[in-house]
Amino acid sequence: MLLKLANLCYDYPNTKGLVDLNLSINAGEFICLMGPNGSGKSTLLRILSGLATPNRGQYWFHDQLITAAYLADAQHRQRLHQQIGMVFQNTDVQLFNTSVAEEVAFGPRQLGLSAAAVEQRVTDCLALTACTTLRDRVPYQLSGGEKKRVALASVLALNPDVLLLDEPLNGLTIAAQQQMLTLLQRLRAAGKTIIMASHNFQQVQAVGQRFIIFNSAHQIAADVSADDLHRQPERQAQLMTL
Amino acid sequence: MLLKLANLCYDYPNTKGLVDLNLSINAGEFICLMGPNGSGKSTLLRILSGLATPNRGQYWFHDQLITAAYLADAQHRQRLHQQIGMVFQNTDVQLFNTSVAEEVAFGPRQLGLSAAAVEQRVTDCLALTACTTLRDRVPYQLSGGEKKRVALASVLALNPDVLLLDEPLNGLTIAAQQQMLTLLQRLRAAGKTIIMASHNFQQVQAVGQRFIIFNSAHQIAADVSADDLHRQPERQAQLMTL
Amino acid sequence: MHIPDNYLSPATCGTLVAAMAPVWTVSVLKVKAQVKKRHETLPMLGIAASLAFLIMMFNLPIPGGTTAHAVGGTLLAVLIGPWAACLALTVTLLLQALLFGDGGILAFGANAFNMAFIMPFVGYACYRIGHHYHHDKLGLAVGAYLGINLAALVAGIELGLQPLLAHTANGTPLYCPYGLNVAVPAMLLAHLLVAGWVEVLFSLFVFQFVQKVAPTNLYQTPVKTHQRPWVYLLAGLAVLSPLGLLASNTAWGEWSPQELKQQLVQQHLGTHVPQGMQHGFQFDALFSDYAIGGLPVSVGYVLSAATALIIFLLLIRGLQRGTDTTK
Amino acid sequence: MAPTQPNKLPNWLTEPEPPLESASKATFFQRNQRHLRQLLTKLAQPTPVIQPTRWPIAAHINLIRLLIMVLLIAIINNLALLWCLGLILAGQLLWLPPQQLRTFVKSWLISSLVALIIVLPSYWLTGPATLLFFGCKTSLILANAQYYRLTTTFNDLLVGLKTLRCPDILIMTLAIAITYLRMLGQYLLLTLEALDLRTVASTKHPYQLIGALFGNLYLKSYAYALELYAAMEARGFNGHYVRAPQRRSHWRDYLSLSPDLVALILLILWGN
Ligand SMILES: Nc1ncnc2c1ncn2[C@@H]1O[C@H](COP(=O)(O)OP(=O)(O)OP(=O)(O)O)[C@@H](O)[C@H]1O
Ligand SMILES: Nc1ncnc2c1ncn2[C@@H]1O[C@H](COP(=O)(O)OP(=O)(O)OP(=O)(O)O)[C@@H](O)[C@H]1O
Ligand SMILES: [Mg+2]
Ligand SMILES: [Mg+2]
Repeated sequence: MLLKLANLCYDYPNTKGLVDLNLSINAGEFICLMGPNGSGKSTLLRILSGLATPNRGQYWFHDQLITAAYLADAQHRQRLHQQIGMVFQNTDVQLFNTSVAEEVAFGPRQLGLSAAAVEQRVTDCLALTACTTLRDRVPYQLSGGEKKRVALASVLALNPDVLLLDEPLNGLTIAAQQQMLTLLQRLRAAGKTIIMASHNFQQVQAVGQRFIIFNSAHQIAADVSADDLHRQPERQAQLMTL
Repeated sequence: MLLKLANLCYDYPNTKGLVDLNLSINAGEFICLMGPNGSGKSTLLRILSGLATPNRGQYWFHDQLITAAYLADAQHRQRLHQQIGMVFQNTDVQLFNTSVAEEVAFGPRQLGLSAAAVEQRVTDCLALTACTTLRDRVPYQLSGGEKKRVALASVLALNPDVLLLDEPLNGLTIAAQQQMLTLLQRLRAAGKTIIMASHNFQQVQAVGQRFIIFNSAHQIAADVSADDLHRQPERQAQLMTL
Repeated sequence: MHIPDNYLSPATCGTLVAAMAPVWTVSVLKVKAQVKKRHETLPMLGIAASLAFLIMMFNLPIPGGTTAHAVGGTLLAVLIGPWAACLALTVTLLLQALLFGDGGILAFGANAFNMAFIMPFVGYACYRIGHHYHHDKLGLAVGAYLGINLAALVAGIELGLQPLLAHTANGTPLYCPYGLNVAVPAMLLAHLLVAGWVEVLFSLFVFQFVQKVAPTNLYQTPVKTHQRPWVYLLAGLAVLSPLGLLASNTAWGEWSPQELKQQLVQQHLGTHVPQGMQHGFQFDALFSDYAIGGLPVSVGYVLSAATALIIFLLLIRGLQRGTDTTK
Repeated sequence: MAPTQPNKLPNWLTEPEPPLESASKATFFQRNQRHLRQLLTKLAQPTPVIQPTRWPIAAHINLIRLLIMVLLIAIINNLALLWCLGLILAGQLLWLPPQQLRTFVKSWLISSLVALIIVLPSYWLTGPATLLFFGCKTSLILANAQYYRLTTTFNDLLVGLKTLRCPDILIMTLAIAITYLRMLGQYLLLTLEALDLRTVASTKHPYQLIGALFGNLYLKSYAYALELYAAMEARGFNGHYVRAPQRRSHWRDYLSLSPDLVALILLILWGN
């Protein structure tokens, strides 16, 4: 088992974020998080990535309990971050270098790869996300959709085991959405675990293997596999509206 | 004629933004801007709203030439801003008050309305965008989709004649997208002009009256009315990918 | 309030850097301890520095149509704690001096002393006192006003001492030409009347916003530990540094203490008759004092030839068409 | 959205808004937008530095050289020596591309003029000698600092400080500050623009608005701090920037220090 949540709750100072979550995820799954606005998808991703720690309940990653105390140790934090890559809903916060190439190279360089290996990764990742032409641009001056793709490239460059994607398709053209989904599918085939929040059931339907559906009370309303979903037309109709 | 662009070009310091645009828009139209990522949709909206002024070419709004010199006058600028409302692609930057109610009241308060009238507008706008429950929340602590809706409410409260919406459906659930489109349609019926950038042809197909399609060279590739579009299946197929 | 280069003698600058050294050391230690507890302190430092930068470049309207800008020293101290604020402001000043030409490079120590030490600490102390009596905002307002004015006063003194500390044999000042009687009022007046109030308003409104929206994001004072020694050490240093300023400068100036005293008295009473008023235009004074003479004639020739050549080349270069680099 | 959306528009929304008579000149938002834009372009295009292929000098040597230069100018009271220093700088300027040279001259002249205006009143206090001499020295220092700025990237500055054994915490802070200056500046600019768009009359309480702007900026940056730091850590950042190693030849570094050293020796020989 890759990760497991038990009775997990998360409260923001004056609102609820997540209520009583139970969930376990295996390595290599392709999971779609769906649910109304403000139901807690982003919050769950923040917790999984270690950005926030639960107020109550437990979060195990690779049988290691992830708590604030555990994460206070820089080394632990770093190990966790290396295994889990995340693309934020607002990708603006993620881009902080002076050029797109630098942005993508940042991670591999920190890992201590040789210059040639870093260069290789940069070229590959930019090609995978169709950003090759943006190479020398300044990240924060890109258009919305371009930023999304660069953010994904910069995360991919680190080759994490788990990819957390918060609405990665937003702002992309339909063609680019298709390309990204194909890429994600290939990554999954290569053994990565992918957890993605989305409002676009039509697009993710084809790739998702498991759908976790939140309700507006910040709980998990349903957790169905793609196979089961085929047999539940009313559930499909519901997902079409989320 | 509401507004007109003639041979308009806009260059960013090191890339092109828009190339040689010719366009005229009448009051009461519902226009969808479509095109690949980075093709210049947001840039066009920035120019229409007066946030940026063209490097070459002209932009007339109500037969008034909008130039940097014209906008340097505070009164002219405020006049323009009263008529044109805009929702940004990244709504984070648009919300800066202490509560959602304050946020929506910010605009009307400047109009010199009575406290009751302001309150009325706040209530109405929040209801229209289904944000009533968020009323006392702090805007920067909302989820992505909630921010989008509050941003629209805050712009509506000023009752502008022209609404510029930069990918307003992003991050909303499908149901909320439908509701927003219905709202926009009603606004159009009430005489507002709506110009909206979107990547979601399936959704906007039903409401858009005119589609302006950009290509990756930052030019207008096509400008078709919804009626014409019905007779052009290959164009429809193209839009499905943008 | 940024003091540019060449207004302070190198000795004064050195003294003030030395005075800042212990402050920086303590700040780094304090902040390191803070980082251990909350690891977001580290990025917060950098962010506070850029926030301070933006605050200092933001034009605030003042009645009469002109603008002024706040420094935000007190505000930052209240938001992220005085020690972190000290480091953050130091970084801001360094950035401004080296990369943006605001404030001098040699004068960095002096600027840090005024704006990264006096301002946040004085401001924060006032805020704490106000906090103690449950008048946070009052404390902050007083702190912001006092902090910026005290910093301005110290800057004025640093500048005003220069004609006394460093001058040529006949009394021509080498650095800042204004004595205490000019520098201090000039600095203080502007800040007492305008900049101080701008700072107060700015700090108050930002504080009010943060307090209303996210009170937990204000700096929480750590539980009292044995921090007294630091306080005494720093207070002592703050008092001593002006003295050190004088002491270290004796090496540079060529006057005796009596002379200094005499000059101080003169400056304050303003009995010193300004030279310029006495003699009118006196361009030959330039060469009589700073002597281009004393050079062999041949060297002079070589120098002027080299100068002419280089100016000529520079002109040609400057008029050339730019091909590469910036568009 | 919740199912309770009203299905009729309120009346006020269906009627056009009467034009508002306002007379205001709230130009300070505009001015700030302009400043921010300038800052951002400056940050976005780290000054195109002269290609260091011909004469690569280590970043820390550059920094030391600047310090020595400024110090020398500050303590020298001999016109001839100052002249020499000026010539050294002018010689360096020759390597600048024309465009940069023009930029240099422009900003140098402006900043010198400002400095001159400040010391101008001293003419009536202490006579012309101070005015001229002080003016020369100040503009020479400004020229040196300006040259450094023009030829040094942020990265070089960081590397230089690191080589000079600055504490890691300072370097980190500096690096993050520069990064964030870009992000927060952009954010502030966009917020100002959004604010501008919703400003239809003169601002009654500008300070309240500014308070909200910066309060927001602070809170946002606090949240960003967490996320960005995690994003950086997620990408292997552990408090040290790893950079592509640079080749350095030391004799060049020290050779490049030599003009300054010669000037220092001259100073000692001749005295003041
Ligand atoms: N920083 C914050 N402070 C306080 N409350 C927050 C914060 N961020 C989110 N919330 C609240 O927590 C709840 C869950 O938010 P979350 O961002 O996880 O929603 P989401 O499912 O990602 O929604 P969306 O589809 O709109 O992105 C919402 O009610 C939201 O208003
Ligand atoms: N601030 C900026 N500085 C420089 N270049 C920019 C800036 N903003 C956008 N650009 C560039 O201008 C072009 C047009 O960008 P724009 O944001 O208008 O695209 P868009 O059509 O809105 O794309 P998207 O669908 O991804 O939002 C792109 O090439 C983009 O990289
Ligand atoms: Mg979300
Ligand atoms: Mg866009």
